[in-house]
Amino acid sequence: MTEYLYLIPILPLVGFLINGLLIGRIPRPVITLIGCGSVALSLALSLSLFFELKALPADSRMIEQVLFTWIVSGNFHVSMGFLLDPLSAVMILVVTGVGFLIHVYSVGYMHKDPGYGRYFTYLNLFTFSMLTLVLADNFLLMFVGWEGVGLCSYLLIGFWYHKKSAADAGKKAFIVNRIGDFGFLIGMFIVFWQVGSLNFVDINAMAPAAFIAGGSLITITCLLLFVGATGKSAQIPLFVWLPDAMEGPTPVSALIHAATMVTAGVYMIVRSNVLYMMSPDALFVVAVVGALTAIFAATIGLAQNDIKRVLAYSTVSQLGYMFLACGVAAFTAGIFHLMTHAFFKALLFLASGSVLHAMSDEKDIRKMGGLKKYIPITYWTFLIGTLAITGIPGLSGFFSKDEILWKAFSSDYGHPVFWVLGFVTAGLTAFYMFRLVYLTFHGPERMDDETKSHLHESPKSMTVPLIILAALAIAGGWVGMPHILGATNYFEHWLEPVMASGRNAVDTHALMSTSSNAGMEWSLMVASVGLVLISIFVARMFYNKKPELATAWQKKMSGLHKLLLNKYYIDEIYGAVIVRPTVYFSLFLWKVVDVVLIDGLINGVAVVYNDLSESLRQVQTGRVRTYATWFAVGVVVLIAVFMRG
Amino acid sequence: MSLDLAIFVISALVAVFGATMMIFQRNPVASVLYLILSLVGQAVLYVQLGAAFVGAVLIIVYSGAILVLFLFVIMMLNLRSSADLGEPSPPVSRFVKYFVSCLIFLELSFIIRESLGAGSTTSAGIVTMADDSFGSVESVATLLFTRYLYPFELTSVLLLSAIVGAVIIARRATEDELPPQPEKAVGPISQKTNEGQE
Amino acid sequence: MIDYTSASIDFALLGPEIALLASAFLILVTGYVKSLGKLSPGVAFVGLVIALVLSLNQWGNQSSGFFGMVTCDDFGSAFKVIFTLIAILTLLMAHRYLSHKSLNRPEFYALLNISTMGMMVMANSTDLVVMFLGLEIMSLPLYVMAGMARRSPESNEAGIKYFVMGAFASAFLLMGIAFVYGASGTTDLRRLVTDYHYIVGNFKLYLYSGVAMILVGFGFKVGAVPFHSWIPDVYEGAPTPVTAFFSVGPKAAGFAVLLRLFVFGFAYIGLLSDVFWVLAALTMTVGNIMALRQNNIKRMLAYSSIAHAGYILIAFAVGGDSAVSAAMFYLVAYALFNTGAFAVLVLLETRTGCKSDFSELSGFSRLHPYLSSVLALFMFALCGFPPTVGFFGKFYLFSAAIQSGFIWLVVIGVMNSFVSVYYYLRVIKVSFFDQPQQTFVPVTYSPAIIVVLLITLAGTLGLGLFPQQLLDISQSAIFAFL
Amino acid sequence: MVPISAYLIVGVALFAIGTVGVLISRNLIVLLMSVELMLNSANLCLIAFSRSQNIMDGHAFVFLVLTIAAAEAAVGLAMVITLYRNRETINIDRFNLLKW
Repeated sequence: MTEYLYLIPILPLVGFLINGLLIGRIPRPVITLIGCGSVALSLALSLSLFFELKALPADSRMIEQVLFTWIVSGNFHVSMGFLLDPLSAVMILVVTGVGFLIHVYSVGYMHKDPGYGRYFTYLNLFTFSMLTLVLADNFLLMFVGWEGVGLCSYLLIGFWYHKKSAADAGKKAFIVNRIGDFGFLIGMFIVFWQVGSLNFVDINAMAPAAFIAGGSLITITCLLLFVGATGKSAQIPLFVWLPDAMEGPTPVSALIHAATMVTAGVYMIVRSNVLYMMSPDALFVVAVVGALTAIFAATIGLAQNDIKRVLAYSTVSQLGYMFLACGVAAFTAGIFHLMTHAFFKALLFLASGSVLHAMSDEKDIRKMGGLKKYIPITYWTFLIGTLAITGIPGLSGFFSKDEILWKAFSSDYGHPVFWVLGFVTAGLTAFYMFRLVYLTFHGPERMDDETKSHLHESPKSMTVPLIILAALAIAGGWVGMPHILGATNYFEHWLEPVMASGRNAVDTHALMSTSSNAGMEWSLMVASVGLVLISIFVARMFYNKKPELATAWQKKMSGLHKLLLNKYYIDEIYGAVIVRPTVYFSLFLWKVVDVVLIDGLINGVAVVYNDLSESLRQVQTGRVRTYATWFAVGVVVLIAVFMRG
Repeated sequence: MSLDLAIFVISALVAVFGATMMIFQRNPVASVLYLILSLVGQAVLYVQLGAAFVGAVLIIVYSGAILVLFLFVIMMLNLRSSADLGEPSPPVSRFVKYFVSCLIFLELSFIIRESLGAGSTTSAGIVTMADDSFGSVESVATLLFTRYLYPFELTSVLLLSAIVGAVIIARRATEDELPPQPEKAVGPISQKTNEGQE
Repeated sequence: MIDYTSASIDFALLGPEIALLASAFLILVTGYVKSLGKLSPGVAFVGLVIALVLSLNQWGNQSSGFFGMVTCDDFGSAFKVIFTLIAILTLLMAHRYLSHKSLNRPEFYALLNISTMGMMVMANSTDLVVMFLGLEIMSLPLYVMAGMARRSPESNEAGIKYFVMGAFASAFLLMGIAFVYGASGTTDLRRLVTDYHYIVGNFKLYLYSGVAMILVGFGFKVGAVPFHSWIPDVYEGAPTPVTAFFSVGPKAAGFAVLLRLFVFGFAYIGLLSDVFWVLAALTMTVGNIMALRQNNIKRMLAYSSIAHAGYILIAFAVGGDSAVSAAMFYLVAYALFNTGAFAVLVLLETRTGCKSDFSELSGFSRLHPYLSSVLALFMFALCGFPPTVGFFGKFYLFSAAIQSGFIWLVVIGVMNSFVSVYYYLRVIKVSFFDQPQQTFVPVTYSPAIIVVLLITLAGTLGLGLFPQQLLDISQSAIFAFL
Repeated sequence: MVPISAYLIVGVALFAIGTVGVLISRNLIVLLMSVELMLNSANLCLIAFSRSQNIMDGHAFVFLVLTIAAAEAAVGLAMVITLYRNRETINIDRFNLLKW
């Protein structure tokens, strides 16, 4: 079977070509068949290859398939080849698996859209690019996929181009990603310059000799690559495009802007873990940026009222976790969280899509409420997703998040401060997610009657993927249970061959020696679960119970229920002291830091360029004599330079 | 002051004077005449430098043919002095233009001064009397038809394209393109392309 | 070793030039006969094809003739092939456009061939005199072609601007050649290289200032800042197929000469690397920044051509074999996708009243999904997106520069290529995403332009996926040099 | 005995005057003549250099340059004629439709 590896990305490409070339000429069922079928075949192939890989002995689990030599010139050699190893195997399963479910979901979600064919064309192109990205055996091919997914993201954000906000959001995503790509490209050039190859296997083998571990060049290289990752994976300061990207269709948000594409940065860093292991400084920067992004985005998420924006900030925050994991050299934990996050975040987005479907595209959660009884399947799946993301023990999110927190605390590269940041983020996450649940599904029904009369559960093509994803969100984490629970961490063993080379590169001894402190691990785990539960409780107080308390208080003004009143005062005080400031702080971060500072900075760059362009244009007066004068000035300068030389 | 020097000074002054007057005339006819004057001065310098033949060609071809062409065009278009020359550029921009040109002159003359006396063969850069064949018709012709044969042939191509180009640009409009009607232009390819040669 | 000063009058060396000249003559003679006038494009095409075949035939032939005035080598032959291909593509797209605008005169085709011949003369010479003559033979027809639409004030203006600036630049070039001649007593590049100890020892300043002015003269042709200002105006005003020709043909010829002069010839002048460093950085930055705020696609592409010239100039700063072959690769790549983009513009402009403003593209994709996708692809190639050949061109160029340690130049280059994405993408945005202001008049295809589109499309994508062949060729063209 | 450099200085001076002419003259015909003057000054330098090197190649080159100048003049004047027909002016500053 392994000789068919190349078919995994090629199949969606074929789907893209057929749908793209015959756009507008084939009926919808055929589009659906081609669009979903190609991804389904990829998924089947990925699964069989995965099992084949699993059957191999652990240290020979690497299949490299070189299709043809792309460029050879002198010592410069790049092949068009795919690399299947434990890491890319996980990635292709996530991409094709979640991708397939979202394709199916889209059939129901987009069924009324006039751009149905175009949508599936883009989606298949995206799947192709993403698979190329993760299967590439060298940086150059990876960059091809990297640019491809960026392009598809741009096309799909602006899918409803008649909306100005959608077109603007697409543009913003594009510009921000350019900044990231800039870093990636330069970093790639430096790697090539020093190592003489772009092939991952070669780099892993030769980088320790080519770079001085801990030297400034390797740090610069890693940081440049990290700039690329921050752009694609929406980290500080390049995260501003992701919340705006929610202008695209919801399945797109689920697939591209939550489950797969935005994790490409994490994947890239894990892929080049050898390089990062050689630069502790770069790792530290990655960890700091990751931790800060996690808490920063979670804080902003507290005060958002658009259901998709809450989920978007939550995505940014969760990606921060993954980078935190990478930064403390717990690459396995990062990939593990990447996988579980793909399940539950895709689930959450698709469920929110189902909500929007029911709510006639109303996104404001203040105008929802009480949806539980109208769309029960959506509610239950959404709840499962929420429980998973908050890290309720037993669900997938718990295992991955817990591992990251523990590594942040205990790893050689970790620090208790990282743990505290992650810990607080976990609490904030639980709070805003349950706020979302309560405001959307519980409490009074705040929508208008028109919308209310249209409330309905989504069709089967949408609910079935939801149910499957819910199952994955529950069980997906069981492959990576921590040692202290007495289980075997299959996931860690699976990825071990990929990480071994990185550790060998720096010759560290005791990265895995963390299990020695089981008591500490237990207590940290209990603490974080406790915080999550408290946060959920607080959210319940404020977004579910409080309104009832308030009405009760209004009815019984007479003073008989002073106790109740007093309790209410306690709530009030609690709110005034803790919740209100937090919300205001959140609004401050969002309105000032995000929108004004970072956004403004990026827009400012654009404005500066535009103004520069405008003023430079004035030089071009249209008069030949002016041109001749510039010309003569150039001559004078040039002769002067040559005279000196 | 030797005779050589006197001739040099006078003809150099004539050349520079003619050139300067040429660019400041408002009447193009006067400009042409001043340029001819300058060329005559230059031709004398050519002869002094031993390029008698090329100097003669300069007068005959350049003044005799090319500048007459200029005159011819000026007359044909009936350009009076300063018909529509608008307002002069602002002083600052004029200053910049003079300044830049001066810089070019200063740079190049500095280079010439610095290189004075360098080299070996005809050292000190002094014009010495060369053998008689230097600059004669015969030796120029020998060069042109041996080493410079290929470039010489190439000039014929250049002249050909100049003729074709001048004709295609300056010819009067043919009947099919006279009225600038865009609608008409959409028609089939068939065109009377060959009419209307003046 | 070649016998540098071979006196042999070997016309086989001039095969392609003679073929082009003969076809031009034939056009000029038959063009005035009414019934034969229509054949002119065909005659020109046949001439070009013969020239292409003969140029290909010259591959591997390394010899010199005409008293050392003609040097046949693989470097020159490779460029000759590039020129003929560009001319063929131009010819194919010109016919339709010229007919539409009532400009379809036989002389155009004759001038096109003569101009191409001038480029060949430039590429195949190691003598400054011949290079200068080749430049003039190339340029005079170009001036005329730019101003050919005599009814259009813009075209007139483009012609005169190009002419004035071109003649001005020629004067500097000539002065430069005079100074180099004064330093060395020769105009033969090979002798300039072999005698350089003597020349630099005695007449260093003459040589250097001469080289500076020669750089000005050819820098003008390739549009290096600050000698670029004619480009936008001329490109915008000239008839579109002519602009397509301008943006690649003379540029390639200018680069051929510049490569010969400054990478092979005067490479011993250590200063050159720094000068080209600044020129490259300046050229790409100015070109890109000024392109940002254009409203006319032709004008935008004009500034973009300045920017691309800047990328190629990186190779001059870097020097060395890999940089030069990267520059040649880039030139071919650029010729392909730039010509393709202009072919789409030609199609658009053969609708009445279209001037290639950005706003005219709105609604394009809805009426012509394929054609607009093709245009989008060319824009991606111009941005340097993988997997188009534009990406490889840049990648190859930048990696050659990095390997020689020119990191900052590459940083500037990469930054610039990301800025450029903004304005290229605008074409895509307008044609795909914008609401049409008025109804989009449909485009009518012509077979010749479809051929052009197919060739450029195949090249842009095919060479992007399989660049090896072209890379090998561009490398052997360098290794075979003298 | 006049040193060669004196001739060269004259040549360079004429070149600079030609440059001034291109930069400041608004009359297109004078502008063209200024370009011609520049070419001619380069010719003077070529002749002078020929003398100093005692090699006659420069003479042949000047010969070719004269042809080039003639060709350029022909095309340039043809353009002047067309421009004058269409715009009825030869003021170079009026031709600024294309800008920015």
